[in-house]
Amino acid sequence: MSDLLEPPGREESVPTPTYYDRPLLKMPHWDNWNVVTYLFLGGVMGGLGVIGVLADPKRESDRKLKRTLAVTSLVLAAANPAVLVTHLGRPERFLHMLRIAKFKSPMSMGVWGLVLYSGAASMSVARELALADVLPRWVRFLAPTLFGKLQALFGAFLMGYTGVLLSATANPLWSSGKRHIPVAFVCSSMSSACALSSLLSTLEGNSEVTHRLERLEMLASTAELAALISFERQAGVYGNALFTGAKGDRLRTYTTRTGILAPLALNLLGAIVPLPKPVDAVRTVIASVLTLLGGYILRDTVVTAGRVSVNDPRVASVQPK
Amino acid sequence: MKTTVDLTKLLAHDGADLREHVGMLPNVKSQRTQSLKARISGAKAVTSLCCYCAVGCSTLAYVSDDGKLLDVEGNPESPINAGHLCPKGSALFGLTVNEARWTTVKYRAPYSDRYEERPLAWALERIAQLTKKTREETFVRERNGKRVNNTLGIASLGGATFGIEENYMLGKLMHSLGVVSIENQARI
Amino acid sequence: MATGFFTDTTLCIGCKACEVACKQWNELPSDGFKFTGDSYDNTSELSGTTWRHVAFIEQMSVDDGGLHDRWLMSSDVCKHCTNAGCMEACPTGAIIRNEFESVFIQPDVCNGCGYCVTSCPFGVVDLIEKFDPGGVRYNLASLVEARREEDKTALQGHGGVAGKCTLCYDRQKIGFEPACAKACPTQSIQFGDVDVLRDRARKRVETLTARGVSAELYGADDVGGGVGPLNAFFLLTDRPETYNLPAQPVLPSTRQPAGYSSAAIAALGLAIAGWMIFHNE
Amino acid sequence: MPGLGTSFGRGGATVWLPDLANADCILIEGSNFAEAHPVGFRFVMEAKERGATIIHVDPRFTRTSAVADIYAPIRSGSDIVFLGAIINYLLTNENYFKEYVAAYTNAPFIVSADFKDTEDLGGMFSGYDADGLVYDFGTWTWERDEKGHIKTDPTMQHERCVLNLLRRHYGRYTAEMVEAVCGTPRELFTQIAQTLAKNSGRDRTTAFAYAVGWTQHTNGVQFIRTAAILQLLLGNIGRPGGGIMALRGHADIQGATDIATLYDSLPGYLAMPSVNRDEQTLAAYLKSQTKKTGWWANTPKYVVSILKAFYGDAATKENDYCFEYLPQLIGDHSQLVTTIAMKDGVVKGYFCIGQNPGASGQNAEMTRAALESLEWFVNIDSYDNETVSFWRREGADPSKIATEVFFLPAATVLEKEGTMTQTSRMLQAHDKAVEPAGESKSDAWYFNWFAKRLKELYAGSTDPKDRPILDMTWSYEHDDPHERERGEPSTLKVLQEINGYYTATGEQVVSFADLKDDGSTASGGWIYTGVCPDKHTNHARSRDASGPYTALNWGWAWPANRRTLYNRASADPAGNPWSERKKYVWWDAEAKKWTGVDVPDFPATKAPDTPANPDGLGMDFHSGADPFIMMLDGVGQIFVPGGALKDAPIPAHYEPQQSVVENALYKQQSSPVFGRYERDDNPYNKPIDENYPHVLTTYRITEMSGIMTRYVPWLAELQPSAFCEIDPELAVSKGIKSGDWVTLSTAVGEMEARALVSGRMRPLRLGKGKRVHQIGVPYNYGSMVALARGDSVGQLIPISLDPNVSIHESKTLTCNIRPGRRAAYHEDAIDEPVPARERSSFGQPLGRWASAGSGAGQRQEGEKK
Repeated sequence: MSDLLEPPGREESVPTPTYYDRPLLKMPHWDNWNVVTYLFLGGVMGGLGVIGVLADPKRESDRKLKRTLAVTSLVLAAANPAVLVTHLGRPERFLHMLRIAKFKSPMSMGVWGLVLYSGAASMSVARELALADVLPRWVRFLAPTLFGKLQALFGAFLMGYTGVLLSATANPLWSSGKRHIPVAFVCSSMSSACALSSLLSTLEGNSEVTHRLERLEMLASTAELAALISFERQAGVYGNALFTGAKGDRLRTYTTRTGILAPLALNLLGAIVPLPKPVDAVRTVIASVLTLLGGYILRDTVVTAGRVSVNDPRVASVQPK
Repeated sequence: MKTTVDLTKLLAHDGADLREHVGMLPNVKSQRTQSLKARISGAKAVTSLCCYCAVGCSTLAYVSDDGKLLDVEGNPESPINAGHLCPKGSALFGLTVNEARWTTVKYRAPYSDRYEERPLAWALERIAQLTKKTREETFVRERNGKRVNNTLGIASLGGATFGIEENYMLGKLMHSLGVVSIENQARI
Repeated sequence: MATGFFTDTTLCIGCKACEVACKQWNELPSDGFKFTGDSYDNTSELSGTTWRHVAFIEQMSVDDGGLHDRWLMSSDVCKHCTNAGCMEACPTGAIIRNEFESVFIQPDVCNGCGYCVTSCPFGVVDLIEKFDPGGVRYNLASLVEARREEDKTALQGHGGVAGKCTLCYDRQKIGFEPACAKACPTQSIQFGDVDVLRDRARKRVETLTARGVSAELYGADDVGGGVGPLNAFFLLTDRPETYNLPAQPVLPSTRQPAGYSSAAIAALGLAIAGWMIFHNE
Repeated sequence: MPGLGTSFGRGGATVWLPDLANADCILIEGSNFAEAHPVGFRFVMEAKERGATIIHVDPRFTRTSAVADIYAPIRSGSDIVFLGAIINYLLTNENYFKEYVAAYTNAPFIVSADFKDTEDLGGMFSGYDADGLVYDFGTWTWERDEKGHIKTDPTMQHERCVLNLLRRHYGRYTAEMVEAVCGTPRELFTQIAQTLAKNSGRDRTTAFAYAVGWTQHTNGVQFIRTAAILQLLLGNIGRPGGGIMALRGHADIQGATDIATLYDSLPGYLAMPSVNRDEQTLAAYLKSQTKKTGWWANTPKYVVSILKAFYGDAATKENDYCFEYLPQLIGDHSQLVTTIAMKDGVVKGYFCIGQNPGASGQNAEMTRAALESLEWFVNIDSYDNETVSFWRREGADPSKIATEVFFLPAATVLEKEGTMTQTSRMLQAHDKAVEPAGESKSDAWYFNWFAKRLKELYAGSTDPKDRPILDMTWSYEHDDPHERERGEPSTLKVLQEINGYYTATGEQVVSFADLKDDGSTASGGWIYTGVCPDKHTNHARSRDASGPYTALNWGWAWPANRRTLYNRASADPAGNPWSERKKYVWWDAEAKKWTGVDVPDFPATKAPDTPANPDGLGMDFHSGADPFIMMLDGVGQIFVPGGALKDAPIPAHYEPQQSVVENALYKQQSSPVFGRYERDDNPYNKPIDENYPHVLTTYRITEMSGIMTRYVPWLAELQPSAFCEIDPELAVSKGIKSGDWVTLSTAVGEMEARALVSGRMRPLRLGKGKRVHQIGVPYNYGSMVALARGDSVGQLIPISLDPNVSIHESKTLTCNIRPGRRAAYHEDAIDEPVPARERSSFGQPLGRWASAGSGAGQRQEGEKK
């Protein structure tokens, strides 16, 4: 339909017409906290699962970390559907999604990922409890480490699918970031997961792992930053909704500066300069909280910017491949 | 909030085999979808007319067994509209079934600032009495030596929106009362 | 058999009978009463409760004495895509392809997640946010009686359900044509076997071209972007954007491979790095 | 519709709606066909697809213009110049259908030497009485020979024959004049004139379609007359794909004119007796009403039959069949004149049924105020409306209003049975689908109740004035027990009475030819005789559309189920079709009768070669080649003699009473005889008023009718509030943007509305001269009730009437416009502000008016872009 039809007698070069500048696409209805939280927690939860398998069982501190991770994942896995239900309205509406498994639908896949992850997570917890002699020792055989690995696998999926969920839509902004948004979300999930873990470890005095976690966190944040920058570079007009105006400022202030650069600096500091334990703990806590905040704002900004991006019919007319 | 969805209903596909629920693009109908049926199927269709412009589109009014109006559409057999209707005709249902409609007698007493409900019988009797009274007061037999037998004290307006039989009845009644100002939209 | 609509905008007189017939048959409320000042279009767009929408495009140029003035009118509707973004996105299987090859939303299954809304490249489907059987404004009290029980409960749920043209699935089941096509007084909306309609449409274009009218079909053949041909397609006399139709729609799911793969690579990279961090020395 | 009546014989559309599909060209003027009659318009679209040329001439570029092949803008109220110029074009280029004109019109007739034309008297015809503001018609007549026979010149050479009179009369109606008066580009005009000529004649036919865009003028009848003359010259009357389609506005407005609820006529187009015509006795009445020649020679039969139908056995030869029961007219009792009388306290009680003059009346505020002087007011309707609730309208003080108001709930069309007559004079019956909601009753139920009750109240009275009520026949008991028990009368029995019966046997009369003037037959409306030929048949319920497109078994069209009127003219004088392509009704020499796809509108066995009897009475006066059987002389009237029309024998252009320019053709500015009712509560703008520099025209839109649609949400959302359409040039000069509130004003009053700025409203340049802006306002709204509302444009329109039918001027007025709302406005007005933005006011950002909008339609997410 690209070759234009010009009624006789009208001048050749006309601007791309619009229909009274009305949006061509419908505005996403995801304007409330619960959707964003759902996406955020899903990512973090996934990250925890992955870190779970990375941890080195030969180290006491890592074993301790593993236990914390197992319990936290399970808590989040239980919390997340609850959050989604607040969006859908009625509990049974969540069950509608268990009616089918549709490989073409990231949301359907995500829900099943969540379900399987919860299953694996609960087995891991069972194993941890057995190891801690809370449960009978034979439970270990019912819940081998395999579940930990599965949990990691599903976790990895959970870290990324939310990005695909957004980019596989007709939304001009989201669809233009079909590579960048997933990558950014994966990295942000990992950094947030590390932040959460190191935060919890610090609180339970297991500070030995925190530096390892922070190194991974720094790596993830840097990658996330890179992804965002390249997204802005490539998005062009499609990116306006996210990278310009109030949304842009918000993204730069809270995600880039507060959520990525600041923690990076703090973690770098911690990695280079040996600080007295209490001070170091405070530093970790601040860095972690900032990272988590940045991760949340990232998702919130991307989601709400999607609502703005439908407003320009010209952008929506020629949709990104 | 009360549970409103019966999962078995949603899942059920005549006891569908679960494999149909998993795949690239599962396509499972709920029981409601399977039993879905147009509300007019089997309903009585009454031939009527559109009451708006004068093109004279024939309509079909579908009525349920308990006499409720279900739907109004064009009559495909009509040589005039062949089943088609304009927006007004398509909305005939909303003209008849509409809670804004006044379906009781409303009476506004002299100097009153509101309507009050009154029994139909009362209103009709009152109007009949007033008609007689006014006719008695205003009927004129002769005007400067010529028989006129009319009353200018009563007038009637309307006709184009109701049937020819009704026009005939109104005209016959009014003429017999001596009313001369009998008018309708033909001049509007 | 695949059924669909052929909307020939050169025959449209903008009477909006399709909009009203649709609302009457499907028992849909009004979308409120707002004067837009945009020609004769006061409903503005398709919505969860407006399944046919007539666009009015005034092309009035004073320079040439108005000899080429045009007032284009076009009745928009769900396209019932061969590959439907909404259907692929729906996580509950509420959106199905029925035996008439049209895309149908099962309101009793829909859970109002709103994913289909963002996944329609044509901006058609939307959520029926609230259901107000009360007010005269919506005038539904009278209609609710007739409305099916499941729909009512589904609609009354917070978050509502997705709504769009059903191609009058219920009417088709008993051999009736859709309400809009039946009402249309000028055959601008034609309903039937899509293959037959496509042939008719192509002939129509030839006829018009012979008359010197520049006309083009939209959606009779593949519209590109993986969407494929549309079961509800249009004959237009100007660029698609003029009618608020996308010039190049893209099927959202075509982006999934890229999305999943890049996500996987990122995840793998971080995992390896993490492994090395945790297992050094 | 005397425009058609005086030209052809019957006041009804000559065309069967579906027959428009057979036209080779359709001229739509004075009508917004596609918007006002969308479903009827499908036949126009069909004709277009078959290759016909569709022409739309209108002040506004409408949805009709959008699909027309040719659209020509015109200044509202200047149609006679436009059509007159076409007449001039045809005559100068000898493009008219000579055989048809010579045989079937009075073009060859020679006009009396005393007659003086507008060309001689500066815009007046001979016989004008300046004091009485009326014409004496003495000179508007024919030259007759010693035997009293009309002189004719078959060669149409005589200087005073009608055709040459026409040439002279329209001599100055030229393309240049059209450009100067109508504002229509001359090339466009010429193109249209040529198209009409090209598509008329033996082989091709052109149809005209008009509606209230022509009738609602102080000289509206003359607009239609001009079209009639044009169609006669082109030879398109009585032929397939030809004729004049009068598009009527209400479902039964044709029926309400046939079976008249109009002050001046009885059912069947019989006149009400009037003291002014001294019709005191039946004899006197028949003397003044009966025509010597032509079908109307039968008048006595129809009058006596109607009196028998009304008063049954009481009507006897001795008492003049109760003729004296009928009230006598003493003047003009039409609605608007009655409204004025009401305001002055003459009218005490008022029945208003299914009509909302409080919103749709002219000088609407005066109409509402007039109701205050009533003692009692009865409104039968289905919804609250501006009329019944006049006492609580803006600015009214209920505590000072003594009127006793009754609202009686009315059943809708789906809730009752009955018959309505559509625009092609076709009667169609509708069945009852559901029981009336709540206490609602059909109008028939109410009329039946009142008639019976009044008979009771007057029972035993010996006062002669009460005889009509007591003697009035009234037995319409329903045969269905359920309905009878509900008190519902049988509309079938009423229809059977209208059809007519033999008073002796009670058997139905089969044809109006069987009606007698000796009291042996009764018929409530002779033109409908034949619809119920026997007790078990009701042709209005015929629903078999099989056969040719004339669908003679679907419904029943008066007279005698004829679809196309005067269809004898579809054959040449010898009785053969003018052409194979336009075959319709012709003489079958073997069978010795007229035949074809329609019921012949002619004595069935009267051979084409039957000679006329110059001294004969009734139909004998006509030859077998005189198709217009209702006329005295059996031919179409190009010149209307004898004052059948009060303002002109041949249409002449007068500026509307309120105009923006001087009459370019004559020194007589506006019609010398239109009905003036100027008074304090009905002031007029000056004929050309600098305070009111713009042309105001009114119309209705597809999505709305009036109170019946304003409550339906599905329709209300499509056109939610009153608006006015103005051109971009005017809008810019006044600083008005599309969607803004504006206030329109005339000497009568003010109204507020939303502005719809559109390039479809094109400023007109009159020749080299004046720039004219036209403002269009839909007539559908009222400000008090319902979902869709807004001020009624009736508030701007003074009462001034056409001299022939007392129809009001509401299509051409002058007004002024300013931004903003009027001083006081109802709080509950639809008041959602239009989203503030620099919108592209003129539709798409294209052409010179292009302006990129910043998106009012956009649902903002938190911040602006």
